[in-house]
Amino acid sequence: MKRLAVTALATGFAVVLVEAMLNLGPAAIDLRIPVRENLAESGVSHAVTAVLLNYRGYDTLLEVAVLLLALVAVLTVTDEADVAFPHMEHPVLQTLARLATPLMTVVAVYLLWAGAFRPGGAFQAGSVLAAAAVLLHLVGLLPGWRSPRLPLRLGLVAGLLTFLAVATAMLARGALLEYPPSMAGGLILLIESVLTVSLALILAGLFLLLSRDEGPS
Amino acid sequence: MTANEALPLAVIASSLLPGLAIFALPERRVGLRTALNLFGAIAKLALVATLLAGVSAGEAYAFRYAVLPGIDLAFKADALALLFITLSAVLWLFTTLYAIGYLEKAPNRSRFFGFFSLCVTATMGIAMAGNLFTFFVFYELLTLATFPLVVHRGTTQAMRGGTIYLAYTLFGGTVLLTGIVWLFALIGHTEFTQGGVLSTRADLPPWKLQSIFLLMILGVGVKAALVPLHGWLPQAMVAPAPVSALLHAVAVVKAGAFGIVRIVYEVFGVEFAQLLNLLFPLALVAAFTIVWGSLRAAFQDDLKKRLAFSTVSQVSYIVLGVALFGPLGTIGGLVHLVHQGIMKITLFFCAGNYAETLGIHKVSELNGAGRRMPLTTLAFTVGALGMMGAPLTAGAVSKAWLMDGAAAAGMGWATGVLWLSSLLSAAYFLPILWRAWLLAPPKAWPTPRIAPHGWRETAWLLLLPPLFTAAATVAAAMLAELSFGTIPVTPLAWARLIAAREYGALNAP
Amino acid sequence: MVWLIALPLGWASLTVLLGPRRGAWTAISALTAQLWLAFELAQTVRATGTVRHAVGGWGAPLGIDLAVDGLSAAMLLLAQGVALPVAIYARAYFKVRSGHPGGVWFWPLLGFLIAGLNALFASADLFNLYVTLELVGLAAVALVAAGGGAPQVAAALRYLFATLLGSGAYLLGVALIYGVYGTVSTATLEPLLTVEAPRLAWIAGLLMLSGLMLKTALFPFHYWLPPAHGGAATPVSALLSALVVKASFYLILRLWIGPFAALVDRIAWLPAVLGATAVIWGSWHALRAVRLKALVAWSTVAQIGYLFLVFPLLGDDRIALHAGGMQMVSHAFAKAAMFTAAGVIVHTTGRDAVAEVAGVASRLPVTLFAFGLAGMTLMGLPPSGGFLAKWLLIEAALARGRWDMVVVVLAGGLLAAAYTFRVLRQAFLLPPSGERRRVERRPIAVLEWTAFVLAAASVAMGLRGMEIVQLLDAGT
Amino acid sequence: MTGGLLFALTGVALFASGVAGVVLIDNLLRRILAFNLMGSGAFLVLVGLAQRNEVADPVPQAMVLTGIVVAVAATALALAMTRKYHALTGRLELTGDDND
Repeated sequence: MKRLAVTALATGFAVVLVEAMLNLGPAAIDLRIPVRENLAESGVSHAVTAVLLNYRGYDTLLEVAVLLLALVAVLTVTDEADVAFPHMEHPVLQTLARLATPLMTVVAVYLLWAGAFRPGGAFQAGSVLAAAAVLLHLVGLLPGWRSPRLPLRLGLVAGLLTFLAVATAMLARGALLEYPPSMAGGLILLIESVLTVSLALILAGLFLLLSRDEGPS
Repeated sequence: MTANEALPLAVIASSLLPGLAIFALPERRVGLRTALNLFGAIAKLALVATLLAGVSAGEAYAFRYAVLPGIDLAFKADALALLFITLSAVLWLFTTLYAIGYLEKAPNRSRFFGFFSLCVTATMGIAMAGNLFTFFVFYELLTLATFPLVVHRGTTQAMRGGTIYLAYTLFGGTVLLTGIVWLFALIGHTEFTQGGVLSTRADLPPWKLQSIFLLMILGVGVKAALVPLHGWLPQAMVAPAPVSALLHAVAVVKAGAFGIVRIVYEVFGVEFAQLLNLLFPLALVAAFTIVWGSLRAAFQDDLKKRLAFSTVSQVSYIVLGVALFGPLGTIGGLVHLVHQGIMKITLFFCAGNYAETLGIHKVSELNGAGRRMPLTTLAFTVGALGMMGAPLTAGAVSKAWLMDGAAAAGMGWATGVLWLSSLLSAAYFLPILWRAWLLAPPKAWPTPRIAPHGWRETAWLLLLPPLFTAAATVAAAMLAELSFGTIPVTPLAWARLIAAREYGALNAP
Repeated sequence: MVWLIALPLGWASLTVLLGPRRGAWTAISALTAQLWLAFELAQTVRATGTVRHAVGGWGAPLGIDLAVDGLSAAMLLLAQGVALPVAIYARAYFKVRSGHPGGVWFWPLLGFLIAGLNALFASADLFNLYVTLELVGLAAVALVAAGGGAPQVAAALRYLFATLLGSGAYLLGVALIYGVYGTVSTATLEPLLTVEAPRLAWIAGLLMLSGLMLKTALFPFHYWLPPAHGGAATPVSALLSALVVKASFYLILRLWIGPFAALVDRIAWLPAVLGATAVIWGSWHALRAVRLKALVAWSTVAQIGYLFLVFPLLGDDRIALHAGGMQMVSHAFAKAAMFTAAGVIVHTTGRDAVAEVAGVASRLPVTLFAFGLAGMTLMGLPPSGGFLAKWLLIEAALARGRWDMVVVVLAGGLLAAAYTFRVLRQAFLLPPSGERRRVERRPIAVLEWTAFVLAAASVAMGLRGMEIVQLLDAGT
Repeated sequence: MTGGLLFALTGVALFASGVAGVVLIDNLLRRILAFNLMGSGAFLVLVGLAQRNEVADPVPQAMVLTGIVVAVAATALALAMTRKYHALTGRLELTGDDND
């Protein structure tokens, strides 16, 4: 009964929504124009990165906070004991993983650098690095995490703190995150670089903290 | 802030601040607590004396503080307020003394005296409220402050009484609030003014005003124990004796009766209320309450319950006086506000003395109590005679004015009601006196706790307050017309001053 | 204003850096500074009107704007005002319960929560609001889950799905709005959203409304609240009931009187009907709750209902808005006080059944006093802030001849009295003499007095009504 | 019909089925998947509807990137709690009895 009702409601909702979408005129405001016009001052040449780290950089700042928050949240619901260290002794996989890791690091650095003028950036780079860590963990070369120690914690929060520091430093001359056009490129690169490391650690942490079985596997 | 603004606040602070300090005191600091209590009570009396002198000389004391746009917390110490304030302040002193003696060595005394002071603070606020908003604030505060006192003993029985008390009073408060906000929505303020704020607003639809009146009277009628809203009062007598005194004489039922006075005289205006045909139904309810309370009292064996039903009956004298259109009835009602307080507190003090000293709780256990406790029984006798309206007591004065008022208002039936009530009072008080004085004492008292010391049949703090109030009952009658220069000093004189101001110069007696 | 967001983000990160169970004093001192900042901001808003800040210097619609008007400033002040005493309480609470798993990462989670709340109250951008909603929601869920036991985790999971469903619906609404208008700035949208808006805009509004109602736990979306709020560690319950549900309510109110003002007239009855049902339903459950904290949590369900009664009454006279603002502020303080007081009772007696609090009146007088004062606010008895809220609500209802709403408001007050006094009368009873006390810990003064301060604040609101109303009206 | 609009319509379908899934499915892991479906639906609508005239719009693209990261965070938290719940109770479904 409940199933039927929910399904019917969801379908009805979708139909109404689709119908409304098909009868939609043009939007009143086109942000593409200001995005393009201000690109020169944004410090990067890629529009999406400009939106992400400059026009709407504040969203990104909060989003990094959400990620860090998620990591802390995951920490609170995991127990200190039982760190998994998958006992995988597959030499071929391990060798492949060893080979892939430097390659992935290079890719990450490229993505970070490329973000200024084509799709890419800190999040993509961080994800690739995190993926490398997960790969190493899965083949048994990297243990799961315990409660992180100080250096690791420093790495985790460095991204947000740097971002925050730069953002608030701009208050001295104007608004939050108001980069001077001349320095925008450099500042964004600085933020992105630190973010890459922190995001990689956080994303890897989300996996490595959870990867802990009750007892040896 | 001028002195005239500060005085009403000081009256409130003189019990609020000691009360709050007492809450913070540890249980064992008996001396400091007593000192704070007495200091507050005496300071308040001094302030009240200043106000009395000022008001009779025509000074105005008022203070306002805006709480919301268009809504002020307003205090004014006018003649009517002072009548109530003086009564409460004087009786508070006696009740405090009595309570100190009564609760000696009992647990949780800091809590008790803290709430006790809050109660009196709330009463002062009610008396000096300059508008219905302020009145309501303190009216509800009084409910909250009395609940811990009613349930002070912490027994299941006390809790039952307390819960019933709360249920009635909170419901009453809600109804009252509805009436007040409705009035506010209609006229944009809730001020009390002499002659009534609504009297100039004949443009408003009468049914709305009548509904508002009904809501408000229902709301305050709960505390004034108008039948059928009186059910809480007999239940609340589980409280310790000083609390009963507070409920019946100083604060709670008086707050209700006082509310009716304010609503009739200063919200609607007595003439306008008469025009809206509101006074006659009110008089009927009051009359019914008077008779019903007396009848029920006659059938109670529990002494405090009998006194409680007697209160139900007596408080409606005040309401009846208000509802009798005309200055004579007004004077009778107002003076009874004070007289009933003095007499009823005497009776409750005495009932408490019987219970504390000998363990007597029932009328049937009172045989021969007069021989063991002659002074207490003497005070009780004075109070009881007063309630019956016997000559030379305060009760006689109120009753005389009320009967004149009824005659002047052309409501002869009310005279009959008053006579009937006197007879019924006699029927339930005289047997008590007969038992106490004339019957032989039993071999052993139920639970004797305090041994006599010479003439002191019980602890002196228990004995002196009822003797004082009994003396006052007689004095109020003997000296009823006394004036001190231009300053009216007796309740009657003061009530006449109020009536003169309320009805204007046109027909002041 | 910016510092109110940056500061908690900063100290949240800092307390991660400090490590498990560390950072209490960092948080408390930062919160003190924030309270001061919020106070200064409120003064500025009162004096000069809405304070705006274009992040990145771009300005809407390209960039994100922050805008703090009177309502926002009041909420910011409220958030810091509640968070500071609760933080002080939490420090002592987790100190005496050193084994409590909720205390390990409490401080960073608190930091993110406050940052999210402040960002939410200050934001004027629908998508940015989505991010802040998630920040608040995830922090709140994590705080509940940190309790550690199966009931807490289960409650947190329910809560998580509810909050995700809610923000999902909100996000779809934002997506539609961007599709229709090409902007998510509330200020830019306001003139665009008219009665002639295309159907999609209406659907977007409804989606956002229902998503936020789910997050606010309005009946019938309240199912997740009692276990989550009733089961969490006490400081967490206090924050959740006082602030987190208010955040999504604030957002509904903000959108209702802001960009969607032209659209909402036709559906104003809906939240009011649900609110009225919530008042009755929540109170009824509070009357029957076995556990003390469950009672307080159900009371939140009822009090949320009160908030939603304002919608059909909103109008040019702003009385209903004042009522809503007053109710939010006073309920937040009262509920925080009630939870913290309940926490003291549970901690000291070792029991959490309502039926077992007998005798608390003489052993924990301060705490019980706090509970009673908080109860006064919930019942709407004078001179508390709740009373002014009730008064204003009745006034607004009468001004529109809505007697049905008057009855709901008054009945809700009486029901609140009934469940509050359920606890108080029990506390005044003498403890059963024969029974041995199982756990009896010494009461801790800091816990008792922080509860008291919160309760006193909720009552004191009743005497500062003018300031609150003036603040709410600032910047319009 | 443009490609952007097609994305948006698909998004609606995904969102609707995702919501139905979150409401109806008891198994926590599958419910988390349903939530992700729902999120993806919303992202598709965001990007697709804005680009219904086939011109790329960087603003919704950036928003979706932000949204995805937020969804990742939420998913991680959901998984962590599911795992904890499983460790504590051995169940992967929420039952009614842990309600108060």
